[in-house]
Amino acid sequence: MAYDNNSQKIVDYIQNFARKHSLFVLAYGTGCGAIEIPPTMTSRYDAERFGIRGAATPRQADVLLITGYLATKTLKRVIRTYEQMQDPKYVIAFGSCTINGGMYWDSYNTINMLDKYIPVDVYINGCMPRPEAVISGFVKLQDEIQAGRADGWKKYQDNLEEYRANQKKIIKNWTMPDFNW
Amino acid sequence: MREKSTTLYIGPQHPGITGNMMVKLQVEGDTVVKAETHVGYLHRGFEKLMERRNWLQSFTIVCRICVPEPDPNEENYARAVEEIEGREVPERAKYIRVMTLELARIASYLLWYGGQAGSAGLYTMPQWSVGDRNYILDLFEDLTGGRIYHMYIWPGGVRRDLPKGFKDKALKTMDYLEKRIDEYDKLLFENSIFQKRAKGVGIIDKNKAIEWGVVGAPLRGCGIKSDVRIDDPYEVYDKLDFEVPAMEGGDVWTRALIRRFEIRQSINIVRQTLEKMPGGEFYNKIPNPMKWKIPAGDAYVKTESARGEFAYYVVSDGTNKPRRVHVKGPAYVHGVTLLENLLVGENISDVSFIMNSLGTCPPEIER
Amino acid sequence: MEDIGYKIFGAFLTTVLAFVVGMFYGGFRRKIIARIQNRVGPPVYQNFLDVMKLLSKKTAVHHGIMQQLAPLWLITMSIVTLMFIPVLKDGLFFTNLNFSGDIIFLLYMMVFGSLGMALGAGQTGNPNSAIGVTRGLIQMVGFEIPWIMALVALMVQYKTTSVTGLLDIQSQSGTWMMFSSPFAFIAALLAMPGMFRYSPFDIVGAPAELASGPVSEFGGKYLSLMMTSGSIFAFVKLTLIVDLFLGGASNLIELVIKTFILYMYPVLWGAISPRFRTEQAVKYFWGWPLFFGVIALAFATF
Amino acid sequence: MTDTLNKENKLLEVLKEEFKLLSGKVKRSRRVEVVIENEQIIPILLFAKERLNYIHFSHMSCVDWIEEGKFEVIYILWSPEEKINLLIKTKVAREGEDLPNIDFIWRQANTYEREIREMYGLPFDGLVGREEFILEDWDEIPPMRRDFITNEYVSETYFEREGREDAKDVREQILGRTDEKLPDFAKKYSRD
Repeated sequence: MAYDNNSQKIVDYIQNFARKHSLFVLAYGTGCGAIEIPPTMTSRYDAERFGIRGAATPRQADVLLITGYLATKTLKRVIRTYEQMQDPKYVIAFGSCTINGGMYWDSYNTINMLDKYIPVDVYINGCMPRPEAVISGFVKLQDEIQAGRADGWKKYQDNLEEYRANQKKIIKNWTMPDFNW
Repeated sequence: MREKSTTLYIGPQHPGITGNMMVKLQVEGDTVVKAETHVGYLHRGFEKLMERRNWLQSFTIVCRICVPEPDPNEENYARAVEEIEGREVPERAKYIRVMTLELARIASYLLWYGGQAGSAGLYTMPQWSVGDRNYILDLFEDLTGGRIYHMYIWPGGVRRDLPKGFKDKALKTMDYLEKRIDEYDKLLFENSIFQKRAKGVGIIDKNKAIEWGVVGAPLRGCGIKSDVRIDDPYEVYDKLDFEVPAMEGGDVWTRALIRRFEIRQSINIVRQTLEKMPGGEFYNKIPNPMKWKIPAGDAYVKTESARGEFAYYVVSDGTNKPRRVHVKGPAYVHGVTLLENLLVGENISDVSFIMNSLGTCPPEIER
Repeated sequence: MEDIGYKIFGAFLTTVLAFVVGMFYGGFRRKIIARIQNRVGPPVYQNFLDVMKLLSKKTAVHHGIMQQLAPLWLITMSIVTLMFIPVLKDGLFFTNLNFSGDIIFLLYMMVFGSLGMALGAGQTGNPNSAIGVTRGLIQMVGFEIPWIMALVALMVQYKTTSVTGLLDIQSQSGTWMMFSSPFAFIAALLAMPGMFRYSPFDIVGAPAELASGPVSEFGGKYLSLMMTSGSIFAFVKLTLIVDLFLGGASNLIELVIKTFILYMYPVLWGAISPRFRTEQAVKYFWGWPLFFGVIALAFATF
Repeated sequence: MTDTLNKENKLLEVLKEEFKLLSGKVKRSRRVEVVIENEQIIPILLFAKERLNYIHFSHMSCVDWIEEGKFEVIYILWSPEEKINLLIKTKVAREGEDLPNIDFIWRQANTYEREIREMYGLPFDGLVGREEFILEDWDEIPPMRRDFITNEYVSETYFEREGREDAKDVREQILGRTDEKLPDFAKKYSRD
């Protein structure tokens, strides 16, 4: 069986092409950004043109869209959800508050930097980002996937200890099952 | 033989939930026997943050409390501050405020159309109504510069005047929407399956409704005429001509009918404000916000938002920062005690349906 | 020997045809619904990309043997059912393995796939799946009764239990079954949306109620198999109804036209209706569809 | 103006006759405020509900007056007939005292009380309900108390992205301006 670089490249290309054009977004409105998701999905902006559609459960989803700030209580659920998703999975963080805390930088209950807790592939800034910005974020993610650079899920596997340490710093009562592939 | 009951979690990650909250259900067969609301997934500690920010900085925060309809928050906060300080608001600003509030109400109802129909599985309706909601957001963008968060109604008036040509554009949008709402009626209200789903589901007891703390459209759907716009008129609502509906029934269907009626009333009010709006100043200038001190005192103000009464309790201790800003959204009661009561005895299919008809919006509960 | 070669090649061709046509129908469905909803919608080939992507996903969920077998079971049953349906009236490749008792056999096979799915979904331990399965079985009881009545009426009326036999009768008499036994056709037509599980009968995987019901725990390759099997099965159902009531098809173009028109009926109904509750759905099926089923049966017997 | 406040004054009179009010005033039309000892909370709430028909419990809030060492708790009732909001205020010591539970009068008070118990650490006598309402695994002092400094907690707990500290400079800059008026944003950026 020839398993040289070229055939692998072709397989990768086809895989990435399919992955790029079919992004199932998990229906999880984690923050106030969830209000711009319906306009993005519906008639005026119609994200389904790009193959973006909603998925009801984490098992079926490819993209975890973190819509806005994460309260620590939600962070626990988000981590759990992220770990339930099947590889390859991508994270799009939405809004200024995921980047540096935004408006809520001094709030005792919201995290400030999302990429310390789960790997983030694309950030969309703004409060709120407009639907155009969201779509442009998705297009950026598609480009990254095609180029093979959207590998947050690999990063998570490789640096699991580091992420876990950060997560456990906030989530005091850690009762979740361990992450196993 | 007693059926074994199962625990079913709806949320926080669930397509049927409104926002980010969780309802823990005890289910026997298809029937809910016990419901428990779990909130706190969206807690940002706004009220704590406002203790650290001065009066004007707090104003940029309040609108983020409720996403579908931020304007009642801004208006409430601004009015509370004005009431404590005794600041006058120009007449034109009041009209602009009312117009903004009503536009926000329309936008919120359009979102509700989508949510209510979507939770019943009619996916064409959200596509239409949320798509048309963009036209209202366009108006907001012209007016304030922001689609979702406007930060427009501030203490002393509004932030900027109407842009050129706004009136024509707004009137045109209203005409368009009125036409579209007739089409929504054909799709949603004349649909026999929707009627079958909605009638007799999630009934609120009329005699208990006020005591339970029900407000807004759900209360009017019990046949009790109650609206902050008439009961405790604010801004210029007493000079405008509009009707507040009340229908007997108390189920999802009546609440839907109430909203269907009210969205037309709101369109009407927007037209009236645009017609009657006087000229003149649109804001009463505030001093340097870093040094702007409000005399000690407190105020309790409320606004009728699309989901019900939105109340603010603001306390000042005479410094340049608020002592306490307590926000009570309608969902604080609707989403916790009322929902827990209503869901008992209902079918699992109707959980999300009832939540949408009550307009449960978790950010109001935990802020 | 040559005959068997043709048969095997034909079976392969039929499967590919069913897959491609079913997938494209799914794509057209999404496109048409998108147009109704005032938007552009995904490209027609979107479903192929979805399946490809799902195949390329890693799968790391293990709930047990039955859960892993369920999608395979489902797709096997779809293809087996397909094998017993004459896709074309008298083509070389597409008549497949039908024999004299095959309507009864088909009735059994069409339920069998969902049964495997039910076992698999039950093993995932997700309460949503369990509730979804229960609902699915209840709904099946609902639509199967008028549907079986319609078919039994046909069998009684024409004294044959084979699809090819019914096809022959239709081509000999020159009229389609939908005209010669209208009540059976109406009953079958009213029961048909239940089989497709589009709105208003999407109570099994209702997103706002049960996340996605039985398939909640199935992702990646499992889901892709399910999607594939779903599109093959859609083709199966459409072809069967075309064969039984619309006089079958003598070439592929005729087949595609007939099945597509038939397919539009549940799709368009779905685009404008909300979802029934479980008991309302059963009530619906045991109302007019059952009534017409009974009339058809009476009409056939006397 | 006095004519329009008739209802409000009458309500105040009635309350003054029945109860020993610490103070009471009509704030504006439709707002009446009374201050009362915390032993009399249940009697006055029951009186207002049963006798005066203030059947709608609109709000319950708490303010931390750390300088006095007291919490002020406000109960706000609404009468659908009179259309008056009655604000009943009481003070309770920050430590060692508790307030009576009133969720047998209004079920929804339970939610407010649970929140106040969680956010202020103010216990209610006889309150039944899950301990955790909004927060999860919180082991600091209750966050809404004024001696809880949120930004210190944040800088200990969460990460801060570089560049965030700029905001502070701008603030001091504005504060340093004397006699300077606020830039006239409203006119500067209006489009006509």
